[in-house]
Amino acid sequence: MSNGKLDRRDFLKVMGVGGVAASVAACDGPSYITSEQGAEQVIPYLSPEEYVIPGKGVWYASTCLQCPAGCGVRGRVREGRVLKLEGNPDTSLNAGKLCQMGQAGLQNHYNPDRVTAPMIRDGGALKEATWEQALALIEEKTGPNSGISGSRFAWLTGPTSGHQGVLLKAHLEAMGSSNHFVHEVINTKVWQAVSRDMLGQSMPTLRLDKAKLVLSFGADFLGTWMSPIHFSGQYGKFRSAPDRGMLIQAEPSMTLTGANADLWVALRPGTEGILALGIANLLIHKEKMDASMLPAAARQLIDRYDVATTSSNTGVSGDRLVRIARHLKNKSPSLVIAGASAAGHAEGYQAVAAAMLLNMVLGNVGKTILPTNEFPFPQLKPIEGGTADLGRFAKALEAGQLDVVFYDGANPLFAAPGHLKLGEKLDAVPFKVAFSQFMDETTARADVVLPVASALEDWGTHVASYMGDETAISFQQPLMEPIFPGTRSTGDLLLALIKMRKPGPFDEIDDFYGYLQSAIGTIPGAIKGDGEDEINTQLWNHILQKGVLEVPAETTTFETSIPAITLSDHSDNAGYPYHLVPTPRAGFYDGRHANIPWLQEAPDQITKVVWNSWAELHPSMAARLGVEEGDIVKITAAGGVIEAMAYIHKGIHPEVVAVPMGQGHTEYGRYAQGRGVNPLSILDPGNDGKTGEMALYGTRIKVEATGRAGRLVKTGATETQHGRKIVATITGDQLRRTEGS
Amino acid sequence: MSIVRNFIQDWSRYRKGIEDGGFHEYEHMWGMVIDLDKCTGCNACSVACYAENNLAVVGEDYFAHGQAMHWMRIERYWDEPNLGDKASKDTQEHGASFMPMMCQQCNAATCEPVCPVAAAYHTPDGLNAQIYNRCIGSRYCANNCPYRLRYFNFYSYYETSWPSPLDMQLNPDITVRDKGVMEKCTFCVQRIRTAKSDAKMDDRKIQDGDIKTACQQTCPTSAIVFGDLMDHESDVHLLWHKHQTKLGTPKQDKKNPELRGYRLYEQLNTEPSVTYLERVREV
Amino acid sequence: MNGDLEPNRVLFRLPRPGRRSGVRFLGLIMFLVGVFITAALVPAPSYADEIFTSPKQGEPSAWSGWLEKEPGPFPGVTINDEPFDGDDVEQPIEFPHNVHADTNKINCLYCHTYARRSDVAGIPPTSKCMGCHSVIATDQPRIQKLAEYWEKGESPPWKKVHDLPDYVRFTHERHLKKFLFDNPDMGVERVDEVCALCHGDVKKMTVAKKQKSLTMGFCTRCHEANDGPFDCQKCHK
Amino acid sequence: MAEHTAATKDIDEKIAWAKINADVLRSMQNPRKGYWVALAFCVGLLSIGIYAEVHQYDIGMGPSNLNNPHMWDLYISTFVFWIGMSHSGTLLSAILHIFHADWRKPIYRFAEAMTTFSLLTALLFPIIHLGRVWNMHWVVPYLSDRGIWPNFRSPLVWDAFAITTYLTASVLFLYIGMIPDLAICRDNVKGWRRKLYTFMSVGWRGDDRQWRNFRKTYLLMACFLIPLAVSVHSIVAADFAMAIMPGWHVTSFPPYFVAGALYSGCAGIISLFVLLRYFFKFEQYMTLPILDKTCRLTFAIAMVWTYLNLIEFASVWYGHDVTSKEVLLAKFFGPYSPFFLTMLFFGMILPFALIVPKIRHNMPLIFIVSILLNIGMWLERYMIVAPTLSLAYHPWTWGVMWPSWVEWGIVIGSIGWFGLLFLIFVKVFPSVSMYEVKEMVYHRRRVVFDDAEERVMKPSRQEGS
Repeated sequence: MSNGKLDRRDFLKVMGVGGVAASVAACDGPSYITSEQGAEQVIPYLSPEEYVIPGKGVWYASTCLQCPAGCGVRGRVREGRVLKLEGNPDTSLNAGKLCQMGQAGLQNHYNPDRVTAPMIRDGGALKEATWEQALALIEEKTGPNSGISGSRFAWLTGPTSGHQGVLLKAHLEAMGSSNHFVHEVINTKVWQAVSRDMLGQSMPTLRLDKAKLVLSFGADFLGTWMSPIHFSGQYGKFRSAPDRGMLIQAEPSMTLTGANADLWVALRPGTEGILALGIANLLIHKEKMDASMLPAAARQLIDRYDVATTSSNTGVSGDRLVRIARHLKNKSPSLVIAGASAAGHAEGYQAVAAAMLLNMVLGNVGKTILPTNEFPFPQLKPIEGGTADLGRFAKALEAGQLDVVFYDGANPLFAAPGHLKLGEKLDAVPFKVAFSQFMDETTARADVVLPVASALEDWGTHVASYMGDETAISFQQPLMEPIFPGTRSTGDLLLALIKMRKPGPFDEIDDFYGYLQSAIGTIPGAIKGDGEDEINTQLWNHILQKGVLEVPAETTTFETSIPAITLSDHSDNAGYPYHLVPTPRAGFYDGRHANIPWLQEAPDQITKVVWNSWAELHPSMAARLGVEEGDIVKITAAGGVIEAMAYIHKGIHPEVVAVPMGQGHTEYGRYAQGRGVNPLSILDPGNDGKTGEMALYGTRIKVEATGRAGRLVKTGATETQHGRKIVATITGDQLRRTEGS
Repeated sequence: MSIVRNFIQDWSRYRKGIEDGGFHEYEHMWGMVIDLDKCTGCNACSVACYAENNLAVVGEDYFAHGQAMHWMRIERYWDEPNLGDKASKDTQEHGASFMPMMCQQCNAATCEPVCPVAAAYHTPDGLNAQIYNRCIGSRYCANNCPYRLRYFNFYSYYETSWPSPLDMQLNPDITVRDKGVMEKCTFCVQRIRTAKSDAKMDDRKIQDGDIKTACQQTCPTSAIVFGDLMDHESDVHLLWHKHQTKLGTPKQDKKNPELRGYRLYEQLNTEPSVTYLERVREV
Repeated sequence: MNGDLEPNRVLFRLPRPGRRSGVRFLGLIMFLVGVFITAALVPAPSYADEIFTSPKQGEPSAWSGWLEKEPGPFPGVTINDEPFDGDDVEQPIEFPHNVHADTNKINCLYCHTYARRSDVAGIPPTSKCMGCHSVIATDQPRIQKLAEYWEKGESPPWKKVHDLPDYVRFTHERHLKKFLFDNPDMGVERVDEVCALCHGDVKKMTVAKKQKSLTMGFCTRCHEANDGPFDCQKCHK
Repeated sequence: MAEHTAATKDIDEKIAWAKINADVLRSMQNPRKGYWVALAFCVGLLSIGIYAEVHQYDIGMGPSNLNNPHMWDLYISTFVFWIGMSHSGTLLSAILHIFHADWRKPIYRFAEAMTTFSLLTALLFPIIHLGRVWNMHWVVPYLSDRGIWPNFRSPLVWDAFAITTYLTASVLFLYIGMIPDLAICRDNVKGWRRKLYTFMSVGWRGDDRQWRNFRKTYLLMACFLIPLAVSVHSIVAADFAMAIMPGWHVTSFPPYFVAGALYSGCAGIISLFVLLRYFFKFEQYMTLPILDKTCRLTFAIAMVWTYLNLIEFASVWYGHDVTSKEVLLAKFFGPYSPFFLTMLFFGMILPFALIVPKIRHNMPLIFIVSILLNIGMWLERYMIVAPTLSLAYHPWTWGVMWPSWVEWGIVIGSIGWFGLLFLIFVKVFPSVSMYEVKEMVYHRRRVVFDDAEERVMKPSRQEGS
């Protein structure tokens, strides 16, 4: 990297104050001995920077890459080290707030298990190599002389956006390939498809703060769904007096959002659509709401689901349905959303569409669901990930279509269900290159490992897939010098790969930083550059300062249409009578953060378990099995068996066993390896008929007690308050009396 | 004689303080309000606290022994005593009850008088200070804390918690505690100290919002409000005022008993500086 | 690892005995019994009552008799207080403070420029040294050594002489503000007198050497005399 | 001498003084094999404790299994137990001395030694339980460069004062009471012992002035020691009573602790009585009537303790404090109930065995009973410390903890330490007070003589008085 050229980076040079403090004698007599002379080193700057004062923290803006939501962060930098991350108050997406995963971005960056040097598979094992060797090998396999045809090359990445996305596409183009598989387990693809079909745009703006009631079908918008911190901010306003909103959550197993619901409805997995239609039925027939905008087919469909049918399918009592309908009628505007547990079934699309239909019946579209502005730069738009691509990828592998696979930001070997047999299929691919920070399951089986810089050491631009009110590009800038000199920026590597393959427009550009600077210069906007300079310095400085650039965007309108919805009734499966719910949790997310000690030690929000996996059971199920908390249960699906310790609570449907995603790594460093189980490994095959997304919540299982007990490590000795006034709760009526309008 | 004189002086000051709300002698009175209705129990504050305060990650075994170091812990209860017993219900009727618990910075703290070496003492800012290098580890303070919010370094956690390069993240504004030292939430005293120092350098007073605790800063729903209770314009003072919790009285003389403010275990007369606002549930 | 980062792995600790030194324990217990017995026989000091009431301004306190309040810019403290003979510290370059501060009358704050803006006074950046020494005294061996470092693009690894324990926070900026900038008797040109209160007479030294004990007693005596804060948490982090 | 071992036989008033000297001095000479075995056993126990403590010193408090609700456990309860043990000596030598109960005379010396050594043992525990032992001297007020002091409001600081004062006083008391005996020893031994006794007997010649001063000093010390003994355990009780925790914040704790202390001390005396009587063949001096009296005294104290215990239950039960009630119920029915009920049985029911003469006169049985009483008293202390910490105000942190090998090791080591000190004592110092036994015998003789005199020459006696 051409360090000398980039003055901007000099501030990152370290000013070392301190060293290792030696220990002090046991009895502190005359206290001269409590400090040493000449034991520590002080290494001054070579050249000073005006804005860097040793001993004072400086805040730099960047973007959080811990999950795809794309929140803005600021890092406190002192003596060349980033010490703390906070939300960037200049963004509208997260407005200065951050979740636990964002806070733990530091330990992603400073992780002791990072890959520090390139590795090449040599005789079955990965051995450290130099960058020259690694790049030479890649050139040999994918360069212009390798003779590889584009169709036999593929990228498997996580969701990406901005200029990295541009470079990725450029590389694919240089390779002559169109095989870009984007994998993301926790996604909103189905919601987007439904929105596109019913509203005319895939990411409508949701306004929880404007709603008086939110009915959520398994959308964990406070934890993992879409843009949790953005929605948490809205939730804070939603919960503010005088017009405090009400939250109803219907889902098979309690999520963080469910744990905050005023009314929590346990329902049989896969019946979310029926519940939505049943409520629509009640609204139309009992609450006499106007449904004239619905086409006849939709009316007929709704009419099918009277209280009895809905109740028998979903397992929700009729009283409760009536109550929900009455609340929906009384509290307007409301907002109905549907998340992972609704979408993760073979009829996931239909279920989400039914929820959207309910929005239309309630007249929420245009009130709490608003059109999103059109992002003006199509090339920078986010490349969304989903699980459908994993299926496509597996098919392509099975057909033997791929000779070379590059991975970046995806760990398919961990996240893929066992039935895909992805491991064996990938082993058959002759050449696999992993761009990776960590030795995860996929990286460990690659042929070449390229260690990349962490999110806090790299440049980049990001466009959030859910942007809310503000159309903006978020910027990522390094907060410190790379900790490990052996790592390189992904952008730099992509540029090198493109140049390696084919001469073209990127030949003039030295590195990703230069590319980014020149690319930003072309952005038209409110902030104009000096005009003469090649680089728009003023804009650039603004961006570095704020971390986010608002871009002008066109307003749009909805084009509503109602597709045909077909839902089948709930059916029993005698062999596998129960349902498996692989719950995503804010924390490990899909398992990518299991190597972060802070997050391993942070108790799960619902069960308060740390450092392990567990299986959530309903007390009735536990009684049936004869297990108590901590006993190990065996969960058998058609695709495999997992064993986990039981945690028993009533926030789960009696026919459901919930096992959190995230643990069960076989690689991935000292903190993650060999802990817990991975529920994704035993998923049943099955896809959403419309979008092809995997039916994550559609697995049928049977459960047995093993007779063994484990040690369920959790915080909290009790589940109840023992009559003490610890968390005092009052009713909404009382709130309206005291703080109401 | 000076013992008698001091005693009389202190006693009269104390009595007067009680009548005037208990804190007129202080420079600042840092206080907090946590709106339990907004708290989602997401744990962001807890991890932010780990990052800010050099909290050790103890690992599964020590955690199982109850030796964890979470200054900010989110408690989760399933029952809701005020709303009647839901035990008969088949599944959970409402969500869970989350309770962010950190040192309540009591103004009549039970931990302070029992410390043999005065490592736990009350600062002129109204904080319960814990001076780590003075602590001899008698653990009396933790025994006498009704909230159980003091954490003890049972091991030299730093030897295992931050394998290189994780140790580069350690905040130099706070000591990394060694074995045998009691520690607890400090209301991010290093931030208070820096902000006060900066304000004094500029010869100005501290403004509301100059200091944000790590938990407050990260709280996604803004459920935590922190500030100076003596600054009558501050958000935290306005909230205390609005919900009629007052320092210096064991029993709150609320005009309207339905107002949401309460302090945990008020009946013990510890006078915490943290007011919780009751959670609301539509039933 | 990046070489620049190496010395930066600060691990702050409290005083503790070395590991595996527990065999001394029995002796310690015996010592303690002695101490306890002695302590029980020795009456408590008469000013024990002053412990928890920090004295009002102007009111005599337990410490008043100990201090000779002297007229002048710094009541109660002088440069000659608390003599302490520090160790000789071997620096990469034997920097002559006397030549700079005494002979050439360079103001302390010219080089230690962060002192008035930050907690730490800082060592001047190497570029600042080279600012003068690219032309001045380039024939001297020490300067040539400096130039060598500069050529290599490195800074000399200076050794810290005045080190406080890691649980102590000392801020240079506030002390300079109090004793220098807010002190009508003082001007910036006399900053060396302020520095000397804690750092000794650096003007007379070549390589800096510890001349003051910098113990807690050293701090508290000055705080007492100058109405500095007595809140433990102000200085202990 | 067979006639003297008869069950009801009191001390033989005809015994020659030289024989008393000889018997006691014999007990200090030529340790037999059994002594060395016992010594090795105690050293073994002590080394377990030292090993555990060194381990804990190196690693931190973690290996002791202490955790967040249980910041204190065995260390503090054993501390209170040993402090309790120390009260026996004061009771026997000081209180009974003032009340002129002459039966104390043959047994008070070892009881005082027990006081001193159990204090020395107790003193270890507050130190061992500190997280940073190497800073323990900060609890003591001393002039330091920093100008800071301990927190005089803390009961732990009071503890430091109280225990050190009590230790000093009881060491002095033990030593002063021993001076005439040391002089006897000095006159009968050679070698290093002679040097030692010469030094320690501070020129005792047994002349009139010395005896007069000695008696005054001894009485003064006794008077001084009694309030100290009461205060030291009241202050230990304050460690708990000053806290706000349910089950600790009990007004009746100081008298309750003092009663418990006297109780366990007396039980300890019975145990040592039996041991010394058996091993040193002190049957002539430690006679059964003395044991009877000791047992009756123990029983009386046990009843006081029982009464205070019941008062505590009643005041919790009829009070309004829900948390205290929870703790009490948890003691009865919770995870601690086996310990608690055992403690109630040993502490309240078992002392009734002491009033049965058959049990009293069966040496092995009374020894077992006294050991069980002390186990009960140890459990009592444990039941004060642990359940409260398990169940305090905040349910989220409730939890029961079982001590680890480190804690047990140190507790066992403390027994070894006490035993070691005591074993050394009995071979270096006379464990039966020779001069006081002589005094006692003299007085008994006087009584016999006087009775005879009364019968024969009544007028002259009247004249004499």
